[in-house]
Amino acid sequence: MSMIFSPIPWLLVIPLAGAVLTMLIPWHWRSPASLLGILTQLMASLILWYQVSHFGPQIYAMADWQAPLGIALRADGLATLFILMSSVIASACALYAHVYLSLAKRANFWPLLWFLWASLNGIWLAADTFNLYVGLELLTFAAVGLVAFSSDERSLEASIRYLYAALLGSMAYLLGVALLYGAQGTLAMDSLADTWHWGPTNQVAVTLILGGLLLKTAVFPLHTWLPPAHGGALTPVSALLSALVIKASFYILLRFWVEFGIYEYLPSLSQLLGALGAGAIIWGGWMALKQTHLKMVVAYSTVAQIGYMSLIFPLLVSDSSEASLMAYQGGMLMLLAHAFAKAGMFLAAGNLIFCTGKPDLQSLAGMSRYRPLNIFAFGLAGVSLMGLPPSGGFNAKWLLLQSSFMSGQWWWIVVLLIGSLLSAAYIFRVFAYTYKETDRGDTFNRPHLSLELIALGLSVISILWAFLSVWPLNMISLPGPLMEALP
Amino acid sequence: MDTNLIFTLCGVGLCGLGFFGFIYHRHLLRRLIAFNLIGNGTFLIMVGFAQRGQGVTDHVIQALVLTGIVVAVAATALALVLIRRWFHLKGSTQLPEDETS
Amino acid sequence: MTLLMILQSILLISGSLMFLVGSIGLVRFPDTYTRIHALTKADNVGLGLIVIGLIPASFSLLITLKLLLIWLLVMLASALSGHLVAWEARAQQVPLASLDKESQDESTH
Amino acid sequence: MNLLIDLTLLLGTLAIALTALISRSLFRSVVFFILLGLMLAIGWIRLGAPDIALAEAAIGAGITGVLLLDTLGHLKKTGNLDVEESSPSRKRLVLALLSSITLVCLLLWAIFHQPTPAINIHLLVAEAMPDSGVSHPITAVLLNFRSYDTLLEVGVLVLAVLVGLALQTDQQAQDSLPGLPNPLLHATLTLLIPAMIITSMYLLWAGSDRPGGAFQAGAMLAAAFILLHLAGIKLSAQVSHRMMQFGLLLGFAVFLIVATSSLLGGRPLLAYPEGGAGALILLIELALTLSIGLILLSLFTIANSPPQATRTGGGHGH
Repeated sequence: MSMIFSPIPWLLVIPLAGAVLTMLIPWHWRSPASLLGILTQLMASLILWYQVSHFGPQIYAMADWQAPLGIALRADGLATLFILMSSVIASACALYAHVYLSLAKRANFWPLLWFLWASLNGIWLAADTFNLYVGLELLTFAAVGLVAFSSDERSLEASIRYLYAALLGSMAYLLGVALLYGAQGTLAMDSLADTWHWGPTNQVAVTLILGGLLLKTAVFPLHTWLPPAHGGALTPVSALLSALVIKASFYILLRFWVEFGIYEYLPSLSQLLGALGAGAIIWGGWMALKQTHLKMVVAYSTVAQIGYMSLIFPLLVSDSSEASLMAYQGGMLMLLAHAFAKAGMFLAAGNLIFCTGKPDLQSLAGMSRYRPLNIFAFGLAGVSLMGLPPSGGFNAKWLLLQSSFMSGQWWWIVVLLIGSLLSAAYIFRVFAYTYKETDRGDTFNRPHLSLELIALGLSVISILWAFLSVWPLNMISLPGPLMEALP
Repeated sequence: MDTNLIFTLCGVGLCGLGFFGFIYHRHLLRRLIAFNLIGNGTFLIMVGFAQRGQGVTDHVIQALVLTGIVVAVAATALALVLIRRWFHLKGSTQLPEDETS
Repeated sequence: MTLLMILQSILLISGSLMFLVGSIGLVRFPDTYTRIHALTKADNVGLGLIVIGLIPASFSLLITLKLLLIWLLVMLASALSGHLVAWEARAQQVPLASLDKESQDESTH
Repeated sequence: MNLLIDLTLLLGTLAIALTALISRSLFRSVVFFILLGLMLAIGWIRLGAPDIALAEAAIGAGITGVLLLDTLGHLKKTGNLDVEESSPSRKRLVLALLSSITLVCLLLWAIFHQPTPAINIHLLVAEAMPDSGVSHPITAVLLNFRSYDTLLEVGVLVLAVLVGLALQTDQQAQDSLPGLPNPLLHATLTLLIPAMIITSMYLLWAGSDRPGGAFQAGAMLAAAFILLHLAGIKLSAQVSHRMMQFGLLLGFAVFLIVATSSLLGGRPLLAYPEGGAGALILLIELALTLSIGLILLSLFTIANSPPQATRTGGGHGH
């Protein structure tokens, strides 16, 4: 297939060009131009999906220089799934922002969003460790800019905290890459994997990379920057951050973990990561129960959900390859379901806050009666997060449970069950507030219907994964560097 | 002891010092300086360590360090913009203590 | 050849000494104005000596010109920055250090 | 002899870094940090990396230093410079010491067990050099072999300015620096500025076959702009806001257009047409130099202008 028909470069060029254009053209043209860009982006993702599922994974040599001298991009099943996921969610958040933000805010929002999108696509496709560093920095800057965007005191504090944590994280990552390069003389993931040898240098490099990425993913106990940043940002930004941005560093971590066979060599480290995940599930759930602000509940729920995804690391280590595969599939399905559910939930929460004009849970009284559609969207997302059937979250948890049974790591089952109870508790707690009666019905604002529909749409998709989960599972099981490295 | 090794060790020292400062200090500017120390240390390790392994001047890693320096200055500038706004709004040079840590 | 090398060494060493003296002056002198004096004098003369000392190392016209250009630019920059610092100090009314420190201390008591 | 120089640099660098870190006076910290940049520039020369030395001196020490110093000036003006900091707790000290010692030990362990790299990338570079369009390997890596990284890196720079501009809600923000009305400064600048611009162009041109290139040249240009700015000649007052924005984005846009045009020619993204690599690289570098100069200037002036009071009513979100 000729290179020109590959959508891979367009997935990068369109958002980058979008960023430049939306900075240059007059304010009121920025939204139409961006909507056009979103359409082409969705189309490019679909074409990539078609090509990858029909013709297998693609390797793209940037500037026509083969790795390890040049930079290669790889689109395997996993990368394609992530591209599709980020395209759909980013489009939804962009549409939401288009309605939600004023013209002046929107004008600055678009270029930031395009940079964010470009960096996400760049990270999903990257196959070069240094390229990943630059991608991560681009992502960090765009995300910090979006957090600081509402430019009040709280979001400013959150953005500074976020920036400092993220900078330290990427520097640790870069230091690890430096050691890997010194030991093996290459930056390309494939040639690193081919020439990988476990010595002290690689072990320290892996430790540094792991630490940096855990900090950027906000894995417990390095999560303290996340709740203020995700809870304090503007609603569409919160949704983007929780659904997509933290997934980027997790995705890199997973690729390193599997492709370089870290899980085989350091099984105790896997258990440690699982323990951190368990800590996140319990601590995040507990903190979510104690919050008084709606968006903070949702933000702490993200901390807990990252914990579920971290359980993939210990569960990959197993005697039976079936259990490993199940853990991988369960973890990825969890990630996918969480992305949609959390985006939907944040957008629904934003609508509720807009309605009452106050961010705290107490003021939610009367919402069930006044905004049933929106509460329904919140509830559907909640079902997926709790892992009740039928939902993507349920299927994911089911796979993880089965994997724990099969590999004999029963202790994670306990964690999964406690986590589900906790998430049920914090979600029903929010519901309890909305069912209270109030007489301030006439002081409520009325959000635009499309805002509610977007939130509902995302939540419905998170439920639909219950019936469609075969499709993403087949997608990520397509042959590729990650699949080949699985046991 | 060759030059590459000495400067790699210099980079290790800078990383250690910077990491210490980044955790120890609360003043945002001091932490930013500490971050830049880590950055400079990392760059030294990148080049020194790679050239020690390869035994020759490694242009690839040098080019990457150039990229890294530019990214670091962009990060510093971005942090300064945020910090200044924070000074302006709060009149404080540090963030309030985490309740969780 | 050796004579030239000796000459070179003398020039380089005395240039470095000028820098040392300037640095000591920077640390030890009592006020902004005298510090500028120490700094710029040492800079210009010290660098000049070093530049002259380096010229015989290559005997290439291009390199000689480059070295002289560097000296010229540094002199320009140091004269300008010295002037600016003093100018700003005057504007902010930074006091001159009294020549006789003790007497001033007594008078203020 | 060389060993002596290296060891002196090692000890000097570490001592300066320590001073920058623990000095009580923030001003001294910043000055020592700039000094560190200059020491490192010498170190880079010793490591055989004159390109990095140039960049370190111009960007690492120069631009970063100016940004930090300027922030200090701002703090001083608002009376925040000598605010009594709540001194870090003992717990923090122990934590910081333990973690940094752990880091150093880990790194030392890693460094002294370095294996022989399996891949010698410099051989690949040497092999590909004739096709790269330039004869300086670093420029070849930056703008040909790994041009994708550089494209994203310029994106990072643009993004930093963008975030700054987005935070600065009022576009007509008045500059807080009045500029120095010093006659000698203005007289000298008429000499210095052309010299700086010539040097910048020289660095750009040199980049194709020896140390130099767009980033160093851009930093030099930025230094000239900042100097003019400090003297009271504001570029933002000379050209319109739109022109300024256009200039900021020019480098990135040209890079992107060249990258994409190769797609239309049926080649992969960023691949130059045969024989055209040298000219295209020069074109990109020329645009990049101007843009990097303006971007670094903007990063300085954005940090410089007073932030606006939080505007309410922009969006109905929280």
